[in-house]
Amino acid sequence: MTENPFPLDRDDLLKAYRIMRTIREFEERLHIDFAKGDIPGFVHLYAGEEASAAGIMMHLKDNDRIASTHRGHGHCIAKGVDVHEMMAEIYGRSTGACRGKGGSMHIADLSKGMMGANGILGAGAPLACGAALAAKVRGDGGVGISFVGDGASNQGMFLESLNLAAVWNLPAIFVVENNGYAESTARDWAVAVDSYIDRASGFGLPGVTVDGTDFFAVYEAAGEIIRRAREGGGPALLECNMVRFYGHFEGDAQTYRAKGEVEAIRASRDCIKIFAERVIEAGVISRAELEAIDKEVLDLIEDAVRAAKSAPLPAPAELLTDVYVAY
Amino acid sequence: MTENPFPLDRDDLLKAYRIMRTIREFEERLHIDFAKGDIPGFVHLYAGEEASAAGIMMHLKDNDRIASTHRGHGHCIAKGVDVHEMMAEIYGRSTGACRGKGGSMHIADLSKGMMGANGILGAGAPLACGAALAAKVRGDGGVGISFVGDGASNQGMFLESLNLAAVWNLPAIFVVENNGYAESTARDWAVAVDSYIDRASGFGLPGVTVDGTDFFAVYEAAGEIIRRAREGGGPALLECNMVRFYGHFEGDAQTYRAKGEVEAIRASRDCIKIFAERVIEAGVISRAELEAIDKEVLDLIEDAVRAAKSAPLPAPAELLTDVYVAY
Amino acid sequence: MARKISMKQAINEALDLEMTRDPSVIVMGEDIVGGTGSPGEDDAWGGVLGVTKGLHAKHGNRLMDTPLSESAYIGAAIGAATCGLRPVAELMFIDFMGVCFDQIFNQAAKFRYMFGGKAETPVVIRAMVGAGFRAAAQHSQMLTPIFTHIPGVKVVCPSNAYDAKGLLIQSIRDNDPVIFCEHKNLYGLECDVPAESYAIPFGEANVLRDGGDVTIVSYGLTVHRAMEAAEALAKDKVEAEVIDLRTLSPIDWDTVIDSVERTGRLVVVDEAHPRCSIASDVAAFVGQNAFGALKAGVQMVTAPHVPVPFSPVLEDLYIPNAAAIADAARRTLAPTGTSPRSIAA
Amino acid sequence: MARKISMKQAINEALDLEMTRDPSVIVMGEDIVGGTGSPGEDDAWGGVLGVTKGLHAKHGNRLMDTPLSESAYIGAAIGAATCGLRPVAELMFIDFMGVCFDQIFNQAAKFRYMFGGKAETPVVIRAMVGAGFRAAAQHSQMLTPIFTHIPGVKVVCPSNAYDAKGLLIQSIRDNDPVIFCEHKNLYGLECDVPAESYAIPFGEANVLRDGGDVTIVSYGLTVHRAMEAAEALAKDKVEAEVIDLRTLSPIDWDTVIDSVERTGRLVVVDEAHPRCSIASDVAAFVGQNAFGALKAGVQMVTAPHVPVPFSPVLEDLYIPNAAAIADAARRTLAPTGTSPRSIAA
Ligand SMILES: Cc1ncc(C[n+]2csc(CCOP(=O)(O)OP(=O)(O)O)c2C)c(N)n1
Ligand SMILES: Cc1ncc(C[n+]2csc(CCOP(=O)(O)OP(=O)(O)O)c2C)c(N)n1
Ligand SMILES: [Mg+2]
Ligand SMILES: [Mg+2]
Repeated sequence: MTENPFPLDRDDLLKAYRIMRTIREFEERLHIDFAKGDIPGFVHLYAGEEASAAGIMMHLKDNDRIASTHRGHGHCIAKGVDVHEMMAEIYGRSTGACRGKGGSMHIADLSKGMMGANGILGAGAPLACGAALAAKVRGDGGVGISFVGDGASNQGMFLESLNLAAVWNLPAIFVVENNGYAESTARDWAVAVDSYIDRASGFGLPGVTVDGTDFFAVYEAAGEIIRRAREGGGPALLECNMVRFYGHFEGDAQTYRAKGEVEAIRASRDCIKIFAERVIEAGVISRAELEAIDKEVLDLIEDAVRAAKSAPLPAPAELLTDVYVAY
Repeated sequence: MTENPFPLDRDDLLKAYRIMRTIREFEERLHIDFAKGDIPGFVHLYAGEEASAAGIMMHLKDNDRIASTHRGHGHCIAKGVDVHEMMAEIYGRSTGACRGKGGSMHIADLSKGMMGANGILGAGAPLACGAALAAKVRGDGGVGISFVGDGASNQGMFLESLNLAAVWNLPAIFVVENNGYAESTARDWAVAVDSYIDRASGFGLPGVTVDGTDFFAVYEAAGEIIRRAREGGGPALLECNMVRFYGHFEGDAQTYRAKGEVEAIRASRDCIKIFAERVIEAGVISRAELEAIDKEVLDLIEDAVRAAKSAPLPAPAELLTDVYVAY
Repeated sequence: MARKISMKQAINEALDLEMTRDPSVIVMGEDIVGGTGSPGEDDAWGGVLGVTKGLHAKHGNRLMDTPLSESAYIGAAIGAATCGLRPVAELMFIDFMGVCFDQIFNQAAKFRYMFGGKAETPVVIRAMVGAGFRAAAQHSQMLTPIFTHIPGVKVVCPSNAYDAKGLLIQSIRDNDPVIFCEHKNLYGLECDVPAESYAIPFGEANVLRDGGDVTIVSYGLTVHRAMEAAEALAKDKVEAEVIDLRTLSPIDWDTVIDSVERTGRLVVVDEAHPRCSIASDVAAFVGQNAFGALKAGVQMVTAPHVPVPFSPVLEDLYIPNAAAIADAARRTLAPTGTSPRSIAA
Repeated sequence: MARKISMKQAINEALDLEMTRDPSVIVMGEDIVGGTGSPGEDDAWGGVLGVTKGLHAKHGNRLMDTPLSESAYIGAAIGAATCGLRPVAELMFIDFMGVCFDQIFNQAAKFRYMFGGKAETPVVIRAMVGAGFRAAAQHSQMLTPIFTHIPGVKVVCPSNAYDAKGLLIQSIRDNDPVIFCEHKNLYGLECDVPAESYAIPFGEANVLRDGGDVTIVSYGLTVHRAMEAAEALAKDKVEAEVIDLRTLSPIDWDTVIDSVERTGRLVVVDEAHPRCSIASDVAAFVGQNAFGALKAGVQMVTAPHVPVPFSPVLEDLYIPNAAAIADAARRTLAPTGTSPRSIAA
């Protein structure tokens, strides 16, 4: 077998691939089932953006916390939230990660360090600062990571958090997942600065921009930033330039996109394809190994959907529980 | 008489001096009367910062709008709000600029383009964007200027406004009045970036930093920025580095300041002294002319205080009026 | 000429008419045009649910997409209003008020008073309210009580297309800040709406059904549940008078009190949470000012004191329904003193 | 051992005791230490009115000054709370909630429910409330109704030093988000306060005065006005029972209802604006659940539906006073049906 030119060993490469593939199949399946009318509510798919979640989360442990966005499925899966519980949640079942009370936009699992998807743009940034503060106060070497879209990077809560993290020298990391659009509006119009490195500099933060469809670029940049944060070196901003395979939410006709745009990015900027080609070409992982994972993932998703559909709905009494610890 | 080396003619130099002197005496007098217990509420004095208000407002007409801060007296005076009405307002009289309902923190005169002092930090920035938007929609060449302290420059509303103004290419100007402190907290600690030029760049805005105790530096930088904005060149940020002669508010013991700090800045960084020396030295204005103004200003303030004290208090029925135009 | 159109179309039409009539009306919000800066079609969205669709083609740059910065653009709308424009700003979901509330309640609402009557702030903030869309806790709230509590803003919440058109036109012409609440689950509901322009004055409730036995007061979506309840009650020979408040601030106390003086019984239905709600507001006012007329305690039917759940089975229980309203009406008809204490967890 | 100390000192003491007891308690806010980064003395302010003075010397970096970014640091306190700390964040004036409300009502308040019971958010947000400080419209609001409306947060508003200490200790130990409202005009008021630590449970109102003729319910500053009114009434041989709610969410309905069942008459006093207020909330609940006991309509005495004015002469009229409360009590004793409609402009 050839030498491994990658910064991850074979096990971790397989793990990263499995994460990305799981996210992809999860989302592709939701896309189909949503169109069938099986799934209620707003659903925002992460398909196409998997390398960001995987490249970052490969560095994290359960005591590292992340605060996610409305487009949170990928972050959940990469952070280790149970896929069965996620699917059941999206189907509004009592076996869901949030017992059916949260839905797609609010999946959380604090035991895994996943502080929640969030329906409010920018809201995760202060929360991640809080996680970073808790880690700092306890001295446990943990980090707090906030994900934010290009659109949400104009939200006051996010901007304030950059300054707060810098002033308090928190082990906080701000990942801007730049997929070029906020709903239908172009990033290049709505974000007045060309480079997120400049925006970070405006708050005294180091900023790094990477090709978010390149798992290895994300992995290496994130690794460096996370290591520095753990060692007390303070916060940073990481921009991942990426692509969104589907609409803003399911049901979006996407007429604001260029003709052929989606086909083009699917052909040339599919982060999973790019990853697979690299590891196969390097001779480190075989196509058969990846295909075996593909199959396992498909089975997992199929099983999760089946389980979700047959899982019990929340009992009426659930309406009134879980508001307070005690009242 | 020697040639005038300044960018203002004699009349305007005298006008600028009168503005600054009026602000100074207004504030010095409030300081004394507050200590006597004559004045209710929170009072934040602008003494020491006069060159910023004067240097900027000398460029403005009534259809240019400004949105001020909690430390708003200087902006009001420089924008042409009536000193008698201001004093009466601070004394809570029905002859006040706001009929006694607003007080020091809420003096406004929309007819003069003064959109209000503001008790909420950062709140003026969106409002000034609105004024700039109105000017742009009407095409009347007006500008909207927001003043903000160094502390308030960390407020989300302010930060969002920088981006909005840039995206919409508004004739909006953001003046950061950096006096080194937010209440007792140092600017150098609380603002994570060394230079406001960098912060502006983070939002795609040109930024300029000037010595805010130098009237001429403020005047020239503001003139350039305002001219560009009027011509459709878009927003900009202007930082005025300045000094605060008194405490954060009246009653502040200021133990957080260095020993001798206030004496030192009064001696070497008094913007009015600096202005006077420059114009006298250049032989453009005589000391006697300035002293004549000083006297007139003192009389004006004395008269304003006397009038305020003897003005009627609001009638009880005033409690319930002016909430809506119609309800 | 009246045709059947949906509430969504009625709102679009009101904006269109006012933009045509008055050049100082501008409209802004996130994706209200859609596709700004993007490579595809212009006017690509017309708002997240298509309410403003087509207006950009007609009115051009007087409709403006915004960056994702609610404080900045809602504040800009407010600032522009004090400078003579009549901006209509869309806050996509009322739930987002938490990121821009200062501009609404400390700025727009207070200018006139703080400035001694010397400011006018004719701004309209349109926002979607209400549950039933399976949009979970952060996209389904009512929040009308919070705005109604604040002096200086007006609060409007239509229950149908006809009212939506007339009240939105009034809101735009009104010289005070208006929070215009659009129930997302009413967007598709059609009714007869004249094509012409008309304004419905604020503070005038609508009596949707006459009845002498019990008064049912509501607004927004639950007006329809109240009507269903009234029909169910009619089968039991109980005639309910149903009042649609239409505007919550100002509120039409006269119509409510006059009705209660005739029926002696009152049920108030509110999709908001129970504490400090519109329901408690109306119940308390009537209890203070028409106590002598009341033959039974005023019954409140509200959403429970819990966030809006995602799961459809729970969300359907969350919204006050016709059965609960009819039950409450029946309680007012039972001998007094028997009503159980009722405040959900 | 009890000594007379002020409410300000009592709050300081509660923070001190809890920080000593529990290392997971941290305290943050603007200038709560004071002078951070500045050249002069350390611990220079201890908060804008000196409430946290001296705590930094004792507890060091567990007290943190913040930049002027309320959403970021209140949100950080909330995030840290979900990670096992017990942060106490000071929002200097409750009026500033408009710049950080999202973190409070959409995040802290909803986590537990949205996450199916799997989160705890033991955060305390301390803030000054109330009028009378000549601080005008943006620094004098009560706003308790807004927080009380929101499921998922608890709302506390003590009227004296003893309660402030015990309720703040309970707030810090409590496992839910608490909005702790400190009336700035009560800071100087002294009463007997034990030096030891003690917690006052939530949802237990305090009966400050027994009386069989009329019940007066209030909280915060106006409790004292209610007591004055009760004394005035006593001179007319009217015995008022005065109830201090102490916590608004949860609220002690039992004590209120039990009292009204004895007196048959109720006055609710609220420094908040009238619409959707604590006053209307209590009045409506009693009207629904103890209608049979009521001998007269429940009277509400509130601040008017106007922003807080600056001029002292107006501000003094703004806050409900003893005379208005006593008058309201007398109205409940007059023959029913005579009470005039009363909602101030
Ligand atoms: C405070 C707030 N404003 C607006 C919205 C509505 N909204 C949801 S997603 C979205 C676009 C987000 O764009 P971006 O941040 O780039 O994330 P992406 O969807 O591209 O992943 C908008 C405007 C919201 N949820 N919260
Ligand atoms: C949103 C908000 N947060 C906090 C305050 C309280 N506050 C009033 S002035 C001030 C300091 C302001 O500092 P800076 O912006 O530098 O202005 P300066 O007082 O130095 O002129 C603070 C914290 C406020 N008024 N509004
Ligand atoms: Mg995006
Ligand atoms: Mg400052």
